[in-house]
Amino acid sequence: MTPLQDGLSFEHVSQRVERLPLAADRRPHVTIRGLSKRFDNTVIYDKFDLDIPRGELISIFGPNGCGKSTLINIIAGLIPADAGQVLFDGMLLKEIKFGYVFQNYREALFPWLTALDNICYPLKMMKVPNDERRARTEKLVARLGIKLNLGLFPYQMSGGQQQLVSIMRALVVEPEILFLDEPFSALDYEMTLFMREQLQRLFMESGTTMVLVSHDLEEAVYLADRVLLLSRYPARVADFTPVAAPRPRGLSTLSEPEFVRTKAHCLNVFQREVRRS
Amino acid sequence: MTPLQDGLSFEHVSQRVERLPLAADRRPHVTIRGLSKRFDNTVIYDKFDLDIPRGELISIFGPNGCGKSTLINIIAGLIPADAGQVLFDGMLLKEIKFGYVFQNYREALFPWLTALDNICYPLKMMKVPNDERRARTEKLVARLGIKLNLGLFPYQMSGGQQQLVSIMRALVVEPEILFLDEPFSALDYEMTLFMREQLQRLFMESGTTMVLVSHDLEEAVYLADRVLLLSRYPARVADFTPVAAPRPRGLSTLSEPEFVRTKAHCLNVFQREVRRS
Amino acid sequence: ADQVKVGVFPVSSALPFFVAVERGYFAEQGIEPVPTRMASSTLIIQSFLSGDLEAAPTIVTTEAFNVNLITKNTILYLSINGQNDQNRQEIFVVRKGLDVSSIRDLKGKATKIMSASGPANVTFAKAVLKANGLEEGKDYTMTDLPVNLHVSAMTAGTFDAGYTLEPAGTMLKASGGAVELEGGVVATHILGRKDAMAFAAGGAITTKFATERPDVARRYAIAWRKAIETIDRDPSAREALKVNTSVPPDLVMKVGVPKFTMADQVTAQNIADFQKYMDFATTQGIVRGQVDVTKYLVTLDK
Amino acid sequence: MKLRRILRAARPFLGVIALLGAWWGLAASQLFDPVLLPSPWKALLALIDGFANQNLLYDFEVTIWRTTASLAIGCLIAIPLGIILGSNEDIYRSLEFVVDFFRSTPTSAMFPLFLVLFGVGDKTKIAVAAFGASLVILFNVAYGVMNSRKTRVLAARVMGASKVRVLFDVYAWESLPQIFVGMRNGVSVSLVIVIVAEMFIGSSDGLGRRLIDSQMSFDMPSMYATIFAAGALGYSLNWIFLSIEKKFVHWGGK
Amino acid sequence: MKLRRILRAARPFLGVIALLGAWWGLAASQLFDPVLLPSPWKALLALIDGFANQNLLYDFEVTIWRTTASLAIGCLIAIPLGIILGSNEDIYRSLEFVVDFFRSTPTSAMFPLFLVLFGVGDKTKIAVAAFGASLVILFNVAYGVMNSRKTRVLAARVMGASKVRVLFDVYAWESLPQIFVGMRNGVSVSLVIVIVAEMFIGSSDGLGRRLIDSQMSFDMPSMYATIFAAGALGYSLNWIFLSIEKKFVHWGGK
Ligand SMILES: Nc1ncnc2c1ncn2[C@@H]1O[C@H](COP(=O)(O)OP(=O)(O)OP(=O)(O)O)[C@@H](O)[C@H]1O
Ligand SMILES: Nc1ncnc2c1ncn2[C@@H]1O[C@H](COP(=O)(O)OP(=O)(O)OP(=O)(O)O)[C@@H](O)[C@H]1O
Ligand SMILES: [Mg+2]
Ligand SMILES: [Mg+2]
Repeated sequence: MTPLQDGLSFEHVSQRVERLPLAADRRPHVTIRGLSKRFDNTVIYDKFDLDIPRGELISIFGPNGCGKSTLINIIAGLIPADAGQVLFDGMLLKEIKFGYVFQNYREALFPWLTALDNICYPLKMMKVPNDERRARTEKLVARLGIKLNLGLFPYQMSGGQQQLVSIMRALVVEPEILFLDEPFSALDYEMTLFMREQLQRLFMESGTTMVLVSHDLEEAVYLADRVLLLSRYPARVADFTPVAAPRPRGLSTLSEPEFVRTKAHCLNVFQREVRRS
Repeated sequence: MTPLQDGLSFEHVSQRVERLPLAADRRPHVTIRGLSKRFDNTVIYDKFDLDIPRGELISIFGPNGCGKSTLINIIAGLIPADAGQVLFDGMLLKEIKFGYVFQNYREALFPWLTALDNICYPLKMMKVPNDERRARTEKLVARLGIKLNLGLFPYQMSGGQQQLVSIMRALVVEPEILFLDEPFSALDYEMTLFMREQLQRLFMESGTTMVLVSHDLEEAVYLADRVLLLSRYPARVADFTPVAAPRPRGLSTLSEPEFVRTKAHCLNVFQREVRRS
Repeated sequence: ADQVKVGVFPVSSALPFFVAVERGYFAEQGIEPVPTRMASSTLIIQSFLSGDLEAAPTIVTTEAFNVNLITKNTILYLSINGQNDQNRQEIFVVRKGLDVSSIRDLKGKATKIMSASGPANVTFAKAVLKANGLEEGKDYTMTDLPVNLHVSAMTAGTFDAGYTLEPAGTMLKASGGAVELEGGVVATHILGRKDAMAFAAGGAITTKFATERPDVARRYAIAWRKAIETIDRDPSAREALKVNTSVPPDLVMKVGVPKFTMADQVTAQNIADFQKYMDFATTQGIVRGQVDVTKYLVTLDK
Repeated sequence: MKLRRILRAARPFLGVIALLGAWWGLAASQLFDPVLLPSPWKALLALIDGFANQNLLYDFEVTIWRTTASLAIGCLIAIPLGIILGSNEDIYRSLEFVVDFFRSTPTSAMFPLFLVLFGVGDKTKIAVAAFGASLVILFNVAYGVMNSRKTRVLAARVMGASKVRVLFDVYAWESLPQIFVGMRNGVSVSLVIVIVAEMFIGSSDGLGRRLIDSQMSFDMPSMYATIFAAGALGYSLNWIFLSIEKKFVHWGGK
Repeated sequence: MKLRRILRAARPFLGVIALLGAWWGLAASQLFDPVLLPSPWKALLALIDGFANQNLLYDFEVTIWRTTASLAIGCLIAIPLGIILGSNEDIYRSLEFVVDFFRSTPTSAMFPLFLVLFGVGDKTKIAVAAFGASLVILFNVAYGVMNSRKTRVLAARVMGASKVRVLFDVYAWESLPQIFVGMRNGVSVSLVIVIVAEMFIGSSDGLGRRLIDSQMSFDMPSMYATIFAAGALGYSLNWIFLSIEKKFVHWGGK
């Protein structure tokens, strides 16, 4: 009944742990150690370790039901782990500003608020004054150049429009860590491409640590500094491939041999993992 | 409060109307004439006409919020139109077996039934005896070769798994008209490709009339006999392009010049339409 | 045996019924009473009208006459219960420590007064106070309260004085929750004589019962008479109150019981008192019409 | 189209007509002594007479005032408490006994206690009705909160809402339909208790007083007239809440 | 961990303890005459004595029987009717007046009518309690149905479910949490009405009879003992429904 509460019993301790060797010389922003999680009799994670480097964009790619959403929910402290620790480089869980686009964006919007108020809501939580809230939201809308009637309530919007609102709500706070759980799944062709670019721009400008779950391999690789490939549950890190292509990436990146090779490698690993079980 | 009831006031009349000239010499399965629909002050459809030919797979491609979901909801009699007629080639609306994968698949599943019972439900509505229900469901599962614990309740499943269950529920009845509203949006890479093939196979075997909404242009063109391109609302038919490629289509189809040309054409029309407003 | 459906409001004025049952007078007459406990005589009258009940040990006269004015199935009294200072039912009590010796003294000292509930009780309480020079609104405010709450309310000191009914009055005295001021106040102050009798209730049957099953009704009346005679003769008859009512066992001998009088034994004075009582009720609007009290007094067993 | 709209507007009256029709039918069937069940016309006459000659309007006002006061107190206490209770299972389980206990105890049995606590007069009646109303409201609000959708709570948490903010920003809204159920239950309960209190713990005014008086003097037309007035009052109060709800809870079921 | 589990299991008793503590505190404070508010121990003694010597158990059983019977009747009538009402706005609006009307009318005012209809004896008490319970259940069920999620209804319709099937296959399930709210309300209401009827219509057994007798004879410990017994009975009945609900409505809030 109160998962939140129980969630707090799980240790999000504010202490440093030894770092795994990382390609880039950055301190990990999120460190996961010995994470175990089961639902009923299904073991989703068993002594799972992971480092998410600060200021990088990690794509998570894995089969349905392997535990991607579960993982970011645990990191964000929304569901309790059975064992293990999630550490935030000296910060407490509750000190961190998260942005989160839920896979299940429809249910995560507040139907009693208009789209605009939904977007403003996280700012309100940060005690930003009302005027500034509006101003920042309008700035974001203007920057994204999205034509959307923000006076509508979520249930008056199409699926894609709701997802857009959900993305905007996550971006407006300029979070420290941004989780995007299949954020573009309901967007139309143009909008998907456009939002990809926007996300990349935002990432480059702000250096926010981002975790993106996507089932679109091209998208996952295109946006990522590293692609985390997960196996079927119990989830293991099948591979954690760096993507070398320089930013800003563009249409041409997609056809660079290095990029194509990385994509092929990921697909290989993924297919091997999926077919194994 | 009772949209269903009101829905019935809208005329789903069982009479023939003059056919528009169609490329293939088939009688239209669904005929839409003079459809108008507005929400508050937003006109979504204004005197909209469309023929959906029998036994064809129509892909609908259009920007977010243009009215794709609204259109199939109106055809299926789920929401009332303000004006206009939807005709089913001499059949009454309620005589028709629909299959429908809702865009919002999470909410459309029954959380009080297990995945298996959810899939069996439409069979129950057709008064199929219990044994046969199980048998048919198991046959479907076997044919799709999906590894899924069907004893779980929907809320115990990941997004993709729920969507799979939703697709299976629509397929199990062998419907006359199958609506698929972004049916693969939450499926993983492999599963998407796999389900595309399954859908194509099913289409070829059964000749069911299908209406697919997809934001993946390649997918939309690959599966379609015709691609319906819609403009922003008020939605107009921007184009209704036939896709000539013979079936079964496969990986090689994707690189055939004719296919590539059709795709490029669709993209052109789409972008022109999107950018216009 | 013939069954008779009796509605029992379990208070001390229902004593003849309990006596007749316990001493076997009904059985002697071949009558098997089927008692239904009811919480007020109002509801018993309801059931008279709907035909579910045929007789009752105690029915409030003002209520009965109201109904008699509008129905054919009238309520007939086999006996009526006289109340006065000797045969107490209604009593004025005062809060402990209130220095008064008569109702007249309440003026200026008792502002919050309670009364037993129901239009009749409230009207009589007010009339008694008025007869003693107290005016409502100016000298006191009146609250009516079900009798079952009287002991609590007086003990808690919520009221300065109260017009209460037995057994609450005796219990208040016994528990020290209040001090008795004066009993039989209706006779004394409304009818004007200390030895007058206020006939506020009586043992009743319905006309339907009397006409449709005259023989059963006759034998019922015989047993009834025998019970009343026993009560007159034998004080221990009161023991019957112990299990049948909520009167605490140790108070059974102290509690006020009205004077039960069979219809053929009422005196001319009784009739005059009764008529005066009822006329007063009519002028106060409690009874909605003029009634001749003798019309509803019946003797079936002679 | 126009006919339909008229029919729509007429729906609430169908209920009134059905009720009066059933009443009239029962009365006309002569199954019951007409003294006990007078025809609706007689009651209507009594009602009109009550308004014209007997201060029924005043009694009406008094009862409305008491009901409103106790409902207001009940809401003020029960809504915040219900949200807190519903959002914290430990507190809920701990207090469940007390809530269910008092919900299942007849108010009339509690009169002596309330008399002791609040004395006689308006205060007791309002207190006892507020008590009864707050119990049902509390119960409903807590239930609504417990059954609210968890995704929205999680979303608020991840956006940095504190536990207290989540109470007001999510739980309160999520449970709003149920809060209205509670308030509509509460308004009926407090009306009922006020009338019962007026009937049984003395009062010189109010519909309950009128009810018991007419009951005891066998003025059945007047009794039914008063019951009808009380019921119509209850319907009106419910209707007010329903209208507010319709304006407020636009997202219900979506 | 173990301590936590013990604490968890102990939570319902915290409520009992708090209640008894408050009572004891009030009694010990001497604010009220100890005769009016006896200490819990005296009431406990009276309770034990009641069970041992005075057939309290029998009265208990009688009241439980009446409550259960009336609840069962109430559920049988109100749940199907509520689903139908909730799913059809026209019917709902038409009958709303009747439902709200009777919900807002004190049952004690209806006693005369029920006496006329059902005669004296158990039948009246059960009927009047069933009536009261079915009104709250009806109200809650209809509300639950009206606020159920429309997508699921649409899904069922498109799969070919007839209107009647949708009632049972979707609306009934969707409103199940609210049906349980209704039943828990209903069980308390029917218990209350049974006791009130035993008190005010009169009865030769049952907790209500015991209550009015102890009030009449000013046996306060016994009165509070009976109230406590009634409240505990109400809690237990509620608890049974809660347990059933927990088993049944596993998807609540998801
Ligand atoms: N409440 C629950 N009870 C039982 N099993 C659960 C529950 N929630 C999730 N699971 C299981 O946990 C696994 C991981 O779920 P999760 O939602 O993390 O998958 P995912 O990787 O996000 O998949 P998708 O790509 O489909 O979104 C699934 O196999 C699911 O069946
Ligand atoms: N209840 C409503 N009230 C007001 N407007 C609505 C309502 N429902 C839908 N709309 C509007 O209707 C338009 C069409 O919605 P629809 O869901 O059909 O879009 P869609 O083409 O399916 O979009 P998507 O690709 O995002 O799913 C949207 O612009 C939306 O804002
Ligand atoms: Mg997921
Ligand atoms: Mg859509």
